[in-house]
Amino acid sequence: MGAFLLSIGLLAAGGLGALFFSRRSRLAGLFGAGGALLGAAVGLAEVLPALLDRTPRPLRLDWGLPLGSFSLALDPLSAFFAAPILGLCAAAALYGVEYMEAHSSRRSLGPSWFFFDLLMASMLVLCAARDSVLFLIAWELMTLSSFFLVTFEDEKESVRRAGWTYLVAAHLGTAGLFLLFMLLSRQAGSTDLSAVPALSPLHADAAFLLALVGFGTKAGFMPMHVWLPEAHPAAPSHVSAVMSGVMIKTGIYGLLRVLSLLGAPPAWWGWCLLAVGAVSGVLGVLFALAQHDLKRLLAYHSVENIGIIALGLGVGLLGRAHGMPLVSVLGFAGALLHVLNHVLFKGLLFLGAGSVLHAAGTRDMEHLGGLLKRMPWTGSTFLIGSAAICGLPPLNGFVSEFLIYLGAFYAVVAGGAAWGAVAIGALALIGGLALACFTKAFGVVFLGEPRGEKAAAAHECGWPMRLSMAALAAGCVLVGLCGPMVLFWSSGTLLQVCALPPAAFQSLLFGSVLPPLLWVCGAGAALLAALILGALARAWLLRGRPVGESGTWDCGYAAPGPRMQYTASSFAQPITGLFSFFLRPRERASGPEGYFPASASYATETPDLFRERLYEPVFSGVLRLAWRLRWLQHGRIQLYVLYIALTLLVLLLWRLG
Amino acid sequence: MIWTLLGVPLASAAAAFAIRADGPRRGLLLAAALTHAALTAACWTIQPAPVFGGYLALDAAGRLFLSLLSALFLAASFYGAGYLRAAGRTKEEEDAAGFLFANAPEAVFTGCLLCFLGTMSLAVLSQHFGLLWVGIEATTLCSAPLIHFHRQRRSLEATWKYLLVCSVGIALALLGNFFLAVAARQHHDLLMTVPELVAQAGRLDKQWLKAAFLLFLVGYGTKMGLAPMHTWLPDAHSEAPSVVSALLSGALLNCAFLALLRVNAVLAAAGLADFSGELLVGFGLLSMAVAAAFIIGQGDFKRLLAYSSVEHMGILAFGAGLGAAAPAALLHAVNHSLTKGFLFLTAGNLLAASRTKSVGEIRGLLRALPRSGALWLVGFLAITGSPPFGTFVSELWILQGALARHRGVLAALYLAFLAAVFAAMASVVLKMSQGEPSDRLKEVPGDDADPWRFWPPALLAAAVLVLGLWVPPPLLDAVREAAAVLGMR
Amino acid sequence: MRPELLHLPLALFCAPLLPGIINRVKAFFAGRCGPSVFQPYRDLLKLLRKGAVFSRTATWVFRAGPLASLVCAAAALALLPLGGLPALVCFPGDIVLFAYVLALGRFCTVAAALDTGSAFEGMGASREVWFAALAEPALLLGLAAMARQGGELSLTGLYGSLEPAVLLAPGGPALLLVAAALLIITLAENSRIPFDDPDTHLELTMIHEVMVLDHSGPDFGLIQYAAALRLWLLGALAAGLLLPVRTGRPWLDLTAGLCGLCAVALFTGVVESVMARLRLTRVSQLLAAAAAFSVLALMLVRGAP
Amino acid sequence: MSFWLESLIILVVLCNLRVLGSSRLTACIQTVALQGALLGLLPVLAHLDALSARLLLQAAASTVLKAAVFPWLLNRALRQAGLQREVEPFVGFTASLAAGVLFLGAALWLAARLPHAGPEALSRLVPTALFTIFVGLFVIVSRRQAVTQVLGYLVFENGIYAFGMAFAEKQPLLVELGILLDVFMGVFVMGITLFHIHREFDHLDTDRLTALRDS
Repeated sequence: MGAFLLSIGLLAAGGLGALFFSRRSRLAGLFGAGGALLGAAVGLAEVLPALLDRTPRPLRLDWGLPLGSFSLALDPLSAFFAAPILGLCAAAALYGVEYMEAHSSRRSLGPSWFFFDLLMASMLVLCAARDSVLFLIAWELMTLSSFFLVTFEDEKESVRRAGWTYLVAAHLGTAGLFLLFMLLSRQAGSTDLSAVPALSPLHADAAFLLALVGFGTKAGFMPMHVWLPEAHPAAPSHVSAVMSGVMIKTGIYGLLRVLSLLGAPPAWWGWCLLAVGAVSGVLGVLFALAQHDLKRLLAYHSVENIGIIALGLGVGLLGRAHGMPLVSVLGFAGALLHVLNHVLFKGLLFLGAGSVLHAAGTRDMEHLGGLLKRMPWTGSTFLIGSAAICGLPPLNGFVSEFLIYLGAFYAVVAGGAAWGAVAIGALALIGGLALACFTKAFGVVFLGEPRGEKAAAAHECGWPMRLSMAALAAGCVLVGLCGPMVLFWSSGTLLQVCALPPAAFQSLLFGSVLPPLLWVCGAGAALLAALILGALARAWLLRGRPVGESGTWDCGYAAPGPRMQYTASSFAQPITGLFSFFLRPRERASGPEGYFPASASYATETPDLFRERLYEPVFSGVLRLAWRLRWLQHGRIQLYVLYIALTLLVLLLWRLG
Repeated sequence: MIWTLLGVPLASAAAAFAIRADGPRRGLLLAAALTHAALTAACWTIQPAPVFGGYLALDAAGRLFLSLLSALFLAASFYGAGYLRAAGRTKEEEDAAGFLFANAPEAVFTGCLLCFLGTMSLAVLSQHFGLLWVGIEATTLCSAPLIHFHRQRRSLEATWKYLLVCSVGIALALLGNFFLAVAARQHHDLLMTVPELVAQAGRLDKQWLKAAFLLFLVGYGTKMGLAPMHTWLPDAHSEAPSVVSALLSGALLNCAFLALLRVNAVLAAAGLADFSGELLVGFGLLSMAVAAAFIIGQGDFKRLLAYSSVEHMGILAFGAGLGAAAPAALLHAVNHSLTKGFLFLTAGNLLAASRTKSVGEIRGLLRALPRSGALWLVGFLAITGSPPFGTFVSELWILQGALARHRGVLAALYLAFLAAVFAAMASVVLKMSQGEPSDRLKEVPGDDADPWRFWPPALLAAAVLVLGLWVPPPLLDAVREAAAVLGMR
Repeated sequence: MRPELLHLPLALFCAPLLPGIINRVKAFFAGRCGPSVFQPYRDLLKLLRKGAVFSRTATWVFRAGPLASLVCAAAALALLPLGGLPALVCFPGDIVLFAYVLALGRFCTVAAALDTGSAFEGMGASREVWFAALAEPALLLGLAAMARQGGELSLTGLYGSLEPAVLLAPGGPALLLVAAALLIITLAENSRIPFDDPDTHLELTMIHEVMVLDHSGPDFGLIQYAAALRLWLLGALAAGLLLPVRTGRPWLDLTAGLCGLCAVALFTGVVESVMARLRLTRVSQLLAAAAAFSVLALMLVRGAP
Repeated sequence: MSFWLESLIILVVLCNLRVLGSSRLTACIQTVALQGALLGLLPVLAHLDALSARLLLQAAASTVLKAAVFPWLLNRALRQAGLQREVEPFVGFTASLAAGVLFLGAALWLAARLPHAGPEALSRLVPTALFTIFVGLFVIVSRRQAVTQVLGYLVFENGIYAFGMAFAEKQPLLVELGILLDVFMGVFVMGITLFHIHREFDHLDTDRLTALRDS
């Protein structure tokens, strides 16, 4: 655990250094990002070997609090989640150095870097914590530090609103976790997580539901996702990348960790996760499709991808509950790999969105366009990320979705037709809609002509930002091509999650899981090779031929311009119209009037269904109730004394009667 | 030693009334506070002998609360010295409605402040129920002029309500004393001291004892601020000068809590722990609920803090009533006092800078008053029980106690109220802290830099932070011992 | 010669015949004489010999689109069995790869269309992804129904185990529902009537044709060729299910498969001749119906023993 | 002895009813003064067999305070305030009297619940004391003016005093401290505050002291 602790120490030092030098933003950035990068490097040295190490040595220190202890251990499950945290945070820190530069003239960056390092450190501790109290403390610190990062630009009303939503949602979720962990520690007799005994079915069910709600809020399961589309756009982009890429995954980690403590799952847990996954996935991507704020779109996509992960977990749990080990392994493997993959492509996409924001000054897709020419690096990496998030071969997204599909197909064949079909149908629909969504995102932002002056004047970002995006894009391609290897590296984690006998697990892994994956990745490589060959052939074909350039063919329209292009809203309109029952888009239109119409406008917005129909009524109901109760304190002293007298009377009559 | 503990503040108070010059009087205030703190610190190593026939003695619970009181008073006295210096410069101030008002003479303020310390010490040190009651009663008396320091209509109204409501409550507590005496009536030899009654609890008449407890609960509960008897609290806390609010909330409420715990000890010894525990738990949850309702959308930040005190008194009662969580409740009393103390002191700084208590008129604290603004935000996190602050530990510990007693529903309610308060406070505090500074804060007087009024709250905040990371073993032992002394297990 | 090596070249070579057949059928119904069935070959050769004109707006994405869609279609062909001939590549789960490789091709086509910055191509792209999003669940659920009946997870395995007896076995008739769904998907994915009218050039009604308005020369040729391959791909799925002739003799089986493909082309031609294009809003209903067929089939088939 | 004690108890009860039913402030003050004087006699009558100097002193002190000093202070406050001599209740006099009867019933019921703990003659004192307490609280709650509230508080205290005198004779220290502080509290501080209220607001109507509220 030495290097791991050293890594946390480096992060602490970097964060405190940044805070100390807040007045000098360059130095603060140096400390903050330097701490993160060094910490990541040192931490990876410990974490990567731990991926396959099935006998971790726990570290246990007594501390000065009356409950809990400082107890850490890096088993494969912890390491599997800690590694992406280190990697993505390092990339984001590098990116942040340049990205935050623009803010340094107006305010001190020290606190921001401090909270960044704190966020990273708390996530690391969270992943390794083996004690309820330590876990809860790390969890809360993670929430708080990310809250302060989200509200970095607090002069904006929308950011403040987002910050509040995030903080409150996170806290409500945490309340569930408090109950969960106290329940577990009551059963265990101590706060040590490794001491949790086998629970009675009632307790286990309660614990599962609490975990689903508590961790689900952080992970972004619908309908607990409301904070996500608010907070991610509000945060600085490298923070959005970290939050969306790894922070929400701590919810998945928590769920897996608790599941590993609860023993054999009943089938309805799997059904729960499957339902949550299908709803989150389909509705998440539908809402994403309806957005025209680029970062909000990406945020809803996080909900979708979390839904895919939940589908995988659901398939895994159901497979386990119905005694289909292969299905279980495939489902869990797909879910785990999708965790990793989502880190890579969602991190990449948020960083790309940040570059766009940085260069063009707006996130509104209706004002963007044509950026691929102006920002070739950002555009190309964003394209890779877009294809990966749609789950297209030969990129990484396909690898994980393939595993889940395969699990579901095996389930259909082996007698679990109902849930297999739910998973297949949901995944297919999600896949198709995601394709629509990302062709829209990439096409509208990067292709065509700029729709605004700022977009026309955009420029490529500097090397730190480009380097971090390129690294993540390379990760997407590599995982896509080396899927079996990555799966092998995560086999320790997988074994832990599946809870199978090692020998049976090994034979399943090598006999039935890795071979198709090898084929898939081989096919991906072949596809790439064919593309390259094809490109050469095409170049050869066009060699010496007349190749002209001209304006886009517009069927004879006389004055084409950028404003003639299809907009993001119109692109998505057929699908959003089809699903308007869920999306309930709002239109604001002022049509052209008179013989010589001057101007006309049309705008749509799609507010969150659950926010509008579920949370706002509840909150305003509570608010109204509170206002009613206000009457109690109306200023008349007579009634104040009456309260006392009545209390006394009631108590005397009730307790003595 | 006990006589000194009581004598120093009271003698200084007498002197303060007599001294004419402002400077030496402020020096006297600091000196008295320092002496009291030093004496209290000494009590941790030397166990002071009981005096006055055992009526006055320092047990573990008393020591804990006395230390808390002394520490808070020390911080408040430094802050108060700075406050008086600033307030002394202007003869007349303008209130929110634009009326001019003068402050009470500084001598009266200082004298009453020291008297307040003395009477609170008396309440903490008393082992005799009558004397305890006298102490509590006397605190009301000394604090009334403090609340009425600003000679204006609103503070007068607050004082009137404080006096009347608390007098009714305290009179009921007196009746409770009588009932207790009746319960012990069959045994003429019984003294009305805590150890004696605890020792002989089995011989007390159960029915009268129960009735006595009900009266004490309502009586001291009024003083402690349990709903629905809390009505005086928001008025008094919001209208008093912030130093006084800090002491009221951080020290006075604790004294009443301790008084209630002492009665509870007798009941527990008589085998009526379930009877009293249920009531405490019920009132605790009710207070939390009522406080949550009033914190939602609260428009006055000092009232916000006052309602938060009601909430925390509810938490204390809840924890104490659960029995298993008693040490946690005592630790929470420590955390709450320190946190609320520094929050009120910070609120005083905000008020001095912005001249308004209205939440709606304050925006952008973090930019306008970086230091006080940051303290305000830290205070919010601390008071709502976020790590890494001490309140997190104690609230979690109380929750653990609730679950240990198989009270899942109660635990869920407790969490729900905590979450509601968090959400409500977040919306108020974040609105105040973030964004661009509002008009009220555009041109801020240099008060944010006044070290006299920055460091006391900052040091208290540091203490709360430390308690969240490391609870010193002596404190932990003290808390456990105090819980044992108070018969809670 | 191993038979699985044969299928790919055969398909690559014969695919353009299918649009030729369709055109011929349509001409017959219209009472015209019509072009030869080999006309698509001539068109392709001519296009490949031409130069090209590119839009000034477009980037490398536009240039890469046609090639990528062709490569994807060819890759999918490698997974496809035909009339008893196994596919070049087969492994459990290649169903999924098949569907997603096609999706990749679509992604590239759509991106290329958006790259021109033209309103019309944007419109076509929007409709393309709309229909595809609905067709994808229908396709995968249909294949899942077949997998449940056959107990196999690769295309080769599924089609290899099919024989007339399977269709007559308990649960077998449900597979006809899958066949119906596959036929609908074939029409939708290839932008055929009733989803789209490949003959009109009224841009507002078009989907696929309008997306490729700006391509010219060899790139356009690649697009036409890829379209023919896609017709082959999906048609083969439907035909394989409807004509599961298994004589045990590979050449006979292959011939049966090819006949099935021709039948699909004939069917398409007939449909195009006798039906009108649907209103756009009805299209999603038809695709939903296809998905419903698949789900129904999935419920009705008997699991493999 | 018992006869005198019981008559005294009945008189105290009647005083309570008069306070509830009277519309004149001065009459109320007189009644409370009378009640104070009666209660001053109570310990002497209750413990005729064991009279001590201390007991007599207590009785004398409380009689003087309750029967002379407080009424004088209240009358003075009334004079200074000038105008208001009506009681101005929230709850009408008839309704107040009806409530009073209810309180009497509740007091009797409660007293029956508590175990009997004292000489026979004193057993009537428990419900009386409780009744007085209830009436005092009721007056505080149901009357509009600050002076009336002080009056109500005095009645309330009289009830507690009655209880204390009857039972806690073995704890003289406790009783003395309690009475004296209550006196100090209830009147001097409240008197001072009344004075301030009058000065600041020019009225003694607590109904208008409602600036501090949340609704």
